[in-house]
Amino acid sequence: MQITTAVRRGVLIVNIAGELDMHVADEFRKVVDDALEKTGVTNMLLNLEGVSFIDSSGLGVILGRYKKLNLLGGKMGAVQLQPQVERIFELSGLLKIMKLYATESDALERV
Amino acid sequence: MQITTAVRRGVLIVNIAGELDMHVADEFRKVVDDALEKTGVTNMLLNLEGVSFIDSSGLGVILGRYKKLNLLGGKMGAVQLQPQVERIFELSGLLKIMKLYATESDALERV
Amino acid sequence: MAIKNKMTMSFISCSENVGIARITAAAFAAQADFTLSEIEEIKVAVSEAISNAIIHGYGHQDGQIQFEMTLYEEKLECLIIDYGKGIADIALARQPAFSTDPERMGLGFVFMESFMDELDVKSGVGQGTTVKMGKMITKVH
Amino acid sequence: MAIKNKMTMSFISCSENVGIARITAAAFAAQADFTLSEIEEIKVAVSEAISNAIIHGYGHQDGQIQFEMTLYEEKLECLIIDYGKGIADIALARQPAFSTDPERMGLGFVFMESFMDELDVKSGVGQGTTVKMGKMITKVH
Ligand SMILES: Nc1ncnc2c1ncn2[C@@H]1O[C@H](COP(=O)(O)OP(=O)(O)O)[C@@H](O)[C@H]1O
Ligand SMILES: Nc1ncnc2c1ncn2[C@@H]1O[C@H](COP(=O)(O)OP(=O)(O)O)[C@@H](O)[C@H]1O
Repeated sequence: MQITTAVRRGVLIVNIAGELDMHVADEFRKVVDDALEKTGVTNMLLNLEGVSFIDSSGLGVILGRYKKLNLLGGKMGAVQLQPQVERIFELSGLLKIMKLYATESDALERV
Repeated sequence: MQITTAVRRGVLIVNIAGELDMHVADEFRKVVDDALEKTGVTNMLLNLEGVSFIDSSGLGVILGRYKKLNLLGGKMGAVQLQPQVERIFELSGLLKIMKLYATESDALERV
Repeated sequence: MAIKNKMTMSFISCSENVGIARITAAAFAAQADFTLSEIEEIKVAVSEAISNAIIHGYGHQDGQIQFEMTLYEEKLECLIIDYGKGIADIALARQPAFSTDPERMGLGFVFMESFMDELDVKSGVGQGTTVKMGKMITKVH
Repeated sequence: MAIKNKMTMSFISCSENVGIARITAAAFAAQADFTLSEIEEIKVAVSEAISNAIIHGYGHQDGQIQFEMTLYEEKLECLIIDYGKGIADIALARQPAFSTDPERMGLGFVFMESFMDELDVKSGVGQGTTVKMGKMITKVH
């Protein structure tokens, strides 16, 4: 897994590539939590273009970050989901609480 | 494995994609031998652009076709080898008897 | 049912092996007439069952996991076996959103059930867990 | 030498499984600090050893093959075991261009030797063959 973070227009953009399973879940959580703490930002956008696989362990970390931001009044969205990843999001019910956007700039304009 | 054959300028062009190991060796042999018989052509050019893996079983079939054509006075060449495939060709000594070309048209001009 | 192919893997319960087993499962499934999206489904189901063995069965401690794949004419069967702590109440464990770990979503069995055609769980406390999943091969594409 | 990871596969001797084992070997090797070209080398060596078990060990008849991978700090070890017909003269069999099959090139052992750092063959006529190969992990990239 590769993960990079950046802040644009007050939103933490998290770019992940690889397979989001239990093996990488801890590192993913750590990197995102560190970045949230360091930047003090409360809105987050996941770019999942490079994520070719996700299971319930990967979803769990995403939901955990969502809950954390929610407590702080922040929002979370995701862009560029591959079809199999979107299907997992849908099945899990995560789409009821989290918005999907087509592109990063699209998301930044609407968040 | 996918394999297609065509005749251009009196040369049988064989296009292979996939992993050339013992599992596909028999089919590869059969398709090529059928095409040689049907067309009566004695010069052959292998386009290996789509071959991501080859081992001694794959090489064996290629050498077998070379020997067959050689008896008929024909020639054999190959184009567009991926680096790992070229390395196997080199190690096996096959490059001493078979020419490599950069592109199909290049090969057709020189054969 | 005649067996067309069979492969058994056995590995230590570390998280690296979830991905390796998943890749092997995809390669094994690819010899049958599954669509790409069906292979993705098999990968998720296998990933959930093996992750459960590591997380719940062995509590992230050292243990051995066995993963069997059998290909029949009309279906693929996967068996995931651990010799860990076992499940006290299988019906409860299989309920959506149920998890004994507050950090987890309780979706593992939901995904296994959604993505496979058959799911059978056998378990005994202190004796480990065996998850059997079957996916039918539909030859209509 | 402490074991970092270990995986054992056992499968029937059909040619489909050569590719599946190769993919698994590549995924297993990828967790170590191997370059892509080193992983290609491992794939070829594993492919040769397993093909030999199917072709020579079992003469294309039904049999069982065991494939073990062990990752140590400084090397990857692969064991390929068959319970087939065995090799009468190992030194002769390992010679370049030697093959008991006129259709084959006799390059299997040559490739195993070229692409791995260690090769050890144990065999008994009627008792099967065990090929052990090691590849060192050089941390210099
Ligand atoms: N292999 C196993 N060994 C022991 N307990 C298990 C095993 N698999 C599942 N369980 C139990 O079943 C519960 C539900 O599993 P699951 O639906 O996969 O959700 P989750 O993994 O998110 O907890 C787990 O929380 C655990 O208590
Ligand atoms: N697993 C095996 N069981 C029995 N014989 C084997 C086995 N592996 C190799 N051999 C013998 O060693 C010879 C040389 O093997 P190899 O170098 O791989 O070349 P090839 O496979 O092209 O014959 C084979 O022809 C065969 O007689």
